[in-house]
Amino acid sequence: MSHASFWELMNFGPDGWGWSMMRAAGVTVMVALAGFILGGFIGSFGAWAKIAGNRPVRIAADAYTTILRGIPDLLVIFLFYFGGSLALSAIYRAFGGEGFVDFPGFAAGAMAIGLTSGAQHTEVFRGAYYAIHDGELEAAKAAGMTRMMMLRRIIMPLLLRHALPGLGNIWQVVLKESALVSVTGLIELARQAQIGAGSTRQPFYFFMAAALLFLMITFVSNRVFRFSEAHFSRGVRGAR
Amino acid sequence: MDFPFMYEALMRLLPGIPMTLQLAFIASAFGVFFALAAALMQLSGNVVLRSIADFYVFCIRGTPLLIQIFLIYYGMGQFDFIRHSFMWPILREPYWCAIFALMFNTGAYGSQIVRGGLLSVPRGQVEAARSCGMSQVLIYRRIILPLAIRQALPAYGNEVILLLKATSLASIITLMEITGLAAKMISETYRVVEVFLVAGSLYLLINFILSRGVAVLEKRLMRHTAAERPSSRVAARGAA
Amino acid sequence: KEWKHITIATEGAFPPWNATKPDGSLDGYEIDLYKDLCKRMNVECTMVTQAWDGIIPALTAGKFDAIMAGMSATAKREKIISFSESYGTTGQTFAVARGSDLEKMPHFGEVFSLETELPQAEKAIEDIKPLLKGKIIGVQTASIASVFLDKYLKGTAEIREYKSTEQHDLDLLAGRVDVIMASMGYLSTAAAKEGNSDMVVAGPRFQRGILGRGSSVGLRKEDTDLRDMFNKAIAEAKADGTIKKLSDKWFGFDVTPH
Amino acid sequence: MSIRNLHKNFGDVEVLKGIDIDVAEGQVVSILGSSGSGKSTLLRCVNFLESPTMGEITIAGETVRTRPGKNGDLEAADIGQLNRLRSNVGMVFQSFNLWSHKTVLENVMEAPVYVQKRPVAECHDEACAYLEKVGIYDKRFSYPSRLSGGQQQRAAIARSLAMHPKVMLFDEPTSALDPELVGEVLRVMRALADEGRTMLVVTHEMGFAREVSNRVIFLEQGWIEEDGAPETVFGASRSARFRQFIAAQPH
Amino acid sequence: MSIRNLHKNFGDVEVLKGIDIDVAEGQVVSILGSSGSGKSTLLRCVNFLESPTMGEITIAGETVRTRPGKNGDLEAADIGQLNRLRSNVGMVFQSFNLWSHKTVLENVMEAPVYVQKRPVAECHDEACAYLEKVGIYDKRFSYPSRLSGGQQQRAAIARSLAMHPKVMLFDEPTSALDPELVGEVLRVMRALADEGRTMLVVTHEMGFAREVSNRVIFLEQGWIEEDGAPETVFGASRSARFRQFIAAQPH
Ligand SMILES: Nc1ncnc2c1ncn2[C@@H]1O[C@H](COP(=O)(O)OP(=O)(O)OP(=O)(O)O)[C@@H](O)[C@H]1O
Ligand SMILES: Nc1ncnc2c1ncn2[C@@H]1O[C@H](COP(=O)(O)OP(=O)(O)OP(=O)(O)O)[C@@H](O)[C@H]1O
Ligand SMILES: [Mg+2]
Ligand SMILES: [Mg+2]
Repeated sequence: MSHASFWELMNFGPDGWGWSMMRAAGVTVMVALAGFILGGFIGSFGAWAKIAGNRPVRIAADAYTTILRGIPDLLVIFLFYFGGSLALSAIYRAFGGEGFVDFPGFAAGAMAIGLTSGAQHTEVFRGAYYAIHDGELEAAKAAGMTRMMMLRRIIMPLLLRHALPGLGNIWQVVLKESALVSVTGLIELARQAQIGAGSTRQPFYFFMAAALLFLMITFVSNRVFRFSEAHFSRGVRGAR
Repeated sequence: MDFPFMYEALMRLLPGIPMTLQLAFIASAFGVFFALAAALMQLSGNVVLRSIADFYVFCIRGTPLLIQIFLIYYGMGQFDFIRHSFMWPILREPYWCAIFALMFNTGAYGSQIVRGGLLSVPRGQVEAARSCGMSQVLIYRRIILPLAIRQALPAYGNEVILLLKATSLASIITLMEITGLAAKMISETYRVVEVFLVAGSLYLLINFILSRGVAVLEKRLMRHTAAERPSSRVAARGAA
Repeated sequence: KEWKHITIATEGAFPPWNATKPDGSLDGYEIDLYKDLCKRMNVECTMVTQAWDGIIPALTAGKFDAIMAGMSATAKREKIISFSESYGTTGQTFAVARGSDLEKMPHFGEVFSLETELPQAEKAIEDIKPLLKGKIIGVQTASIASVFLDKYLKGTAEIREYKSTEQHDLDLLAGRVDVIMASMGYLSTAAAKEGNSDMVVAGPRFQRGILGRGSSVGLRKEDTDLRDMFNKAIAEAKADGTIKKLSDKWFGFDVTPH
Repeated sequence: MSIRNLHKNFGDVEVLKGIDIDVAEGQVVSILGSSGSGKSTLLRCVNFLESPTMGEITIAGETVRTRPGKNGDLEAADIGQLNRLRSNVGMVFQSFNLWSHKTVLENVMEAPVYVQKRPVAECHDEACAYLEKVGIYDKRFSYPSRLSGGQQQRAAIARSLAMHPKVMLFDEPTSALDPELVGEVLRVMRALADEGRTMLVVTHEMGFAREVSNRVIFLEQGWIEEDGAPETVFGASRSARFRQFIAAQPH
Repeated sequence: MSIRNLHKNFGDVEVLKGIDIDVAEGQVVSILGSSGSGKSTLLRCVNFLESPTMGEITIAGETVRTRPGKNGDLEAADIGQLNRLRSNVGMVFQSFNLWSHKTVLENVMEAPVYVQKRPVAECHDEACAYLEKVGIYDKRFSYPSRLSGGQQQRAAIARSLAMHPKVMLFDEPTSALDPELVGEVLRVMRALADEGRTMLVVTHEMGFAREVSNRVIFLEQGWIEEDGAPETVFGASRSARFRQFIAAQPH
């Protein structure tokens, strides 16, 4: 192993990489969060389409989830980043502009993550919906609730109870998927680790530091999810 | 679109398929045992077992696979005592390192799915088994696991698909599976979109076959639910 | 089109060509050089970083106007983009673990051009072949070194491709590969790094021919005017010794292409 | 309220084979029948929880508009109408179906507050009154999973009462109750009957059928086998099957 | 079988406050009590589905060995012993708890085949016989979710009978049945009683308590309020509460 120590490299002084790594961790969280929220919207819509949509809508939703779950996420990111720029430029030129229009890396990354995680959200929401006890829905219908009201008052709370573990999983995946966004030039944690590793030739320390920062983010988000799970599981008698 | 080129790309990527499939299937075959063991440890009352499993799951889920592969492969090569141990002939090989990394990874994610399945088994059905005098092992074998597997199957199918996509990271430790070959071709031709479209289609095709398989299995196993009967879910659709 | 402002991309992780300092700012031979070139061209320049993987597609997609990332001008790359005149070449050579029998590879320190001295170069390759028989050679994917290996040593040795250069260094030290091949500029600085004392440069050095003209500015094909501007500036910098001065500072030897 | 020519198939099995019932306002109808004869299915078809295969349902003078659904069964054509009608129909399920994420009190207040949009304070007081009436006021902050069987059933009854429905459907509302509570609940139901509420009650309590209801229907294998005032039906039934059915009573 | 000084708390609430019951072999004990009085909890404590807070359970002459568990309640010290005893105790749950992934027939055959390890063919024939007896032989290949309430209850009864248990615990075994079937099931139970099987039956059927059982226990707020032969208890109960309880019967 090499000789400069871990803390020498990662300190927060002018010669330390501490701040850079922290900043990159911030970017990671921001991209992941934007993608996750976008994915949540897409996912609720997708789940609705699969559960309640008519035939064409259902087929479209099925195609969406099959394709996006089936292809590597890197491809989606590439298509957004490069394809997005080309498309925007083409439009811009069509309106008499000249040269290139940039499609910002952050937006490309967040949208790509949103689109891929949306497929997973769809499946999680759908699964959770089917886990709801039939009888509880029937009782709501028998009370004359409209669709919207049933959705808000009965389905959503019960659904979140079943969906939260799945959402936790997606969040973990999204968090790490952000590592792929580096191809768009965005300096997030994994890219920062690579830059540092290349520039100092100390790959270990950088990957270790990145792993630790990822674990810290995970630790905090686990807390949040556990807290919400407890909240939405009220009324459930602990299994076994 | 340049079809001759895409055909050339297809011909160059096809030889990567066996490697991709091997990595995915060997890792998921072993990973299931990790998943089951970790889930059972997490649900066991024993604090030590639970903490070990929790820590394992936390570390693996909390860091990107990329970093794990990197640390396992390059990290282990750093230490003399590993290099001189009986394990080195295996750890020396990128192939086995990739399988280990993928296996640990899918074991951690899978354990959460298995755990969810186990927890979803209705309490009453376990009590009925207890009151028959079934031993804990028998209860698991005859009642809990069959029900948990049915519940967890869709999510686990999803996990295998994710694992299959994750094998693409094995290219960073010199394995020439589909993505490795694609990356090589891209860095020679710089035609990202075309090559990735071909690679993506290959993954999509494999995953499509895989997910159909899971769906068929799911249908067979789910005969016992009322959901299949026409009325109740159709009625639910009216309101959802 | 009139060039008042150009954006140049670099990798920022390939010292001594380009590297990133802890505070995020860039540093290296190409960083010093681009400032000098831009002054000569009388344009305003910004430098951005981009991962190596997507750097050429990003150029063609219009994310920036030029690449200065230690990128050699090769025939394959020239199908997609165009290159200026070279601003530095160090040649490709080998590195092995200290103490291995490969350390004594013949022709150490000799430089062969695959363009003008092809017969001598091929003889040198024949000389080292017996030593490399059955060994494992590590190389960066799709680098010019990998092109060289594919052409001359495929079948003799097993070739393993890595995504980045510091990874094959690690495997060399771990004993997973026996030899690595990369640019002289890279290997000499890598071997000098503390912790890498077990890595030594060995064997002959090759350049030009299939190894390309050396590192050059990558540009979109249609921007011929920009290429002319760079060519003019590079020629001036060569002529007045700026390139030699900078390469001495960063490499410790002269990388000026002839 | 009226049911016309109601058919229901589950796959190949015909569970209801053409049911016709007209219920006048304020009438209390007991539905008797052996296990598996289709009683629950009949109630569930009335408010379209189960899609009938054929037939027509009229509630409070309004006929539910239907159209053929995908699998051949009918489905409601106008969801708005269906919801409006449903909020006038209270239902107590055989398996209670309390909302597991809400406390007993929240279960009872849910529909009055959110469907009928009545003032919260009023709903709260009324919910408490109903819970008091069925004797589980002290459990109002418990979640359903913490209740005994009988307590769950009473919560379900209170929940349906709180909507002031015009028509009430009870599916074995006293199955999990002890005799004392049965008496209690039957008194509540009798009071509702006296207020002029229309009720369809699936029950195995002959006592209720005889004393509280003013009409008894005996269902057998998907047909109405017997239909009339309790005195007539219990007194001199034409149906041999029905006489056998009530003769089996263990007391 | 005997129960000694059985206590059970749920959090702060004391549901059972010291129950002592000795049941001789072949005795049929009816447990009456109002809803929420702790009847189900009592049965569940007998085979340790619920951990008692204090007390001692003896089944077939063997006392269940216990040790203090984590949350202060007792837990079985010897799982092997507990399982052996449990396989001698049949239980019919208030909420049936059929295994949803197995057909009715598989539900009934499960314990005989896998716990008692009896020959499959024999178990199959016997299971069919029991299903015939409770009248759901034709539903033997259905999954529980496709059954009506009463059909599920009968499947649960058949399941517990198939184990030939020495002691049987029934939690309201006839709550979802029509009078005819109630009669039928009670006849099955009487036959079991005649075979000398020990039974604890939670029930609201006074008919059963009076005619089939040879002992009646009345539970009230976690105490045994009344215990004796049916004639004595129903004839001249000392407890005012019990007299009130049975007086409320609606017929
Ligand atoms: N989803 C279903 N799929 C197939 N058959 C069903 C389904 N639901 C009910 N059945 C069958 O329809 C018949 C009538 O069921 P229903 O629940 O209406 O009976 P019930 O009269 O309410 O009986 P109980 O008094 O036992 O509750 C039964 O034979 C049952 O097995
Ligand atoms: N898990 C639990 N947590 C808290 N309280 C509980 C729990 N289970 C039961 N109780 C309470 O214990 C009391 C007794 O419950 P139990 O189920 O034994 O009643 P029961 O006599 O069987 O009534 P029923 O005839 O209505 O079934 C009830 O008041 C109930 O609310
Ligand atoms: Mg029913
Ligand atoms: Mg009970």
